Amino acid sequence: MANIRVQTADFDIGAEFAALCVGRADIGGLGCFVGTVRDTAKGRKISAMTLEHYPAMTEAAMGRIAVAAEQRWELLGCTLIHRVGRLLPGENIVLVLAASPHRQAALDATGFLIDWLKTRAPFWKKESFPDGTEEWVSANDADEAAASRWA
Amino acid sequence: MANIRVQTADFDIGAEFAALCVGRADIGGLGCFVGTVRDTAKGRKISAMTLEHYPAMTEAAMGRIAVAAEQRWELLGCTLIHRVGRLLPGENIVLVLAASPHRQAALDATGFLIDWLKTRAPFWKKESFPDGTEEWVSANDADEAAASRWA
Amino acid sequence: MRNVKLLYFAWLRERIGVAEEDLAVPDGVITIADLIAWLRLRSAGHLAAFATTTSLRCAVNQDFATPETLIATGDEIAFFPPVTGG
Amino acid sequence: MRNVKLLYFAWLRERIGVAEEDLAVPDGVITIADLIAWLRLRSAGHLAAFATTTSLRCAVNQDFATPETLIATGDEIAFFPPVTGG
Repeated sequence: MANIRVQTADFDIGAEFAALCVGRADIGGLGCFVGTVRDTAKGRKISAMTLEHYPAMTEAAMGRIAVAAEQRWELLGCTLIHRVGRLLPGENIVLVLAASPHRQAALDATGFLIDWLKTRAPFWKKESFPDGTEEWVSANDADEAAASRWA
Repeated sequence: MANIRVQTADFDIGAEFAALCVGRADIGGLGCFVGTVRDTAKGRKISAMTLEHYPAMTEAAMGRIAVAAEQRWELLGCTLIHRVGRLLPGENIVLVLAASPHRQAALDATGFLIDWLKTRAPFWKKESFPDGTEEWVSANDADEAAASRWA
Repeated sequence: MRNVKLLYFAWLRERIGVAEEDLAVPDGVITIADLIAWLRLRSAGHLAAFATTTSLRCAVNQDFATPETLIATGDEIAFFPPVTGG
Repeated sequence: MRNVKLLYFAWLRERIGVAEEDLAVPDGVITIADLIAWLRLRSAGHLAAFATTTSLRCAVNQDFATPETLIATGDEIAFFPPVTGG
């Protein structure tokens, strides 16, 4: 039921809301999270962010995360889109969208989906700095803690 | 700083995201909630929902809610749009959008803003049923409880 | 006597039959609670609207008020049920 | 000997110098933990990549695995650092 995509192209947020809602009137609330590339990382300016992933596994892992959300909350649909490749500051990275009859379920599912995407989907970020150096982003203990709230 | 509007017209979700992000690269995450008119209320089909408000107070109350959010979280912008008038099942009612450098702040602020809008902004909903009867929606204890989590 | 503007919303407006009224309030009516007791005597519609105060909310000059809030000349006083937007 | 396909991502790939390799694994290499110990001996790059296992993650046939997971012929075994998407 979930709409899951991994792509280099940007996504159209309005179009994704519309696609999830088209032809239905049983939705009461939609929660959404959009992650974007910040121009700084730990106080250092970055010039780009490159997203690598494990193609054979990525969509399966995202599908398992969506199924876990559907088992916890009454969802009428959800959308997970993650971009890969080289992204510039200000660009979109990830879209999470969850529709439910109920506001709290939509919001909770949205938080769950982004927390689990950050810790259970095989993506890796590398930051590029203006001086030409590059650095892989380290996994964040706070992300792990956020994800484990739902365990 | 908040973008606050009360209007009869629908809103364009994609355009609101774009307006909040235009020209900036310091945002790390955007949280969003969209409330829509469900076609049923307590198991009964509804044909329309009419939103009344207290014009002289509404935008001031919404502004106070936005300020409360800005005091609690590091927000780079937020948008609150609430529709009034007669709405049909499937139509949008309310949009909440919160941008922050940090994912958790964006998501928490989004939940806070919709919880407080539901309990502290002067809007009233009336449901119309296919048989021509109408009924004012009763305030929900669960909404009050959700809002008081943030008190 | 103090002149105040009263506004009614949602089912309070429907029960009272008007959306607003300008009234001169006797000096003994000091708080919002006093005002509610006094308004009950104005008409059957007012009595129906203010029959119970458990699901009644009030704003004075566009900010939420309590039964203890004092009334001043020129106040805009709104009565309405608990809000149900969002 | 069992034939498996190994995949490396992010800084593991960079340290090892290849994104994937097809290897025949000796019979004594039974678990993922055994495989890591054996891979350390293949090159300086492998040793650098597998020097510590605290920030090492593994998937067998596209699902997360543990050091105790058993290896079977034909497995696709991926090694990578903790994920940082989202």
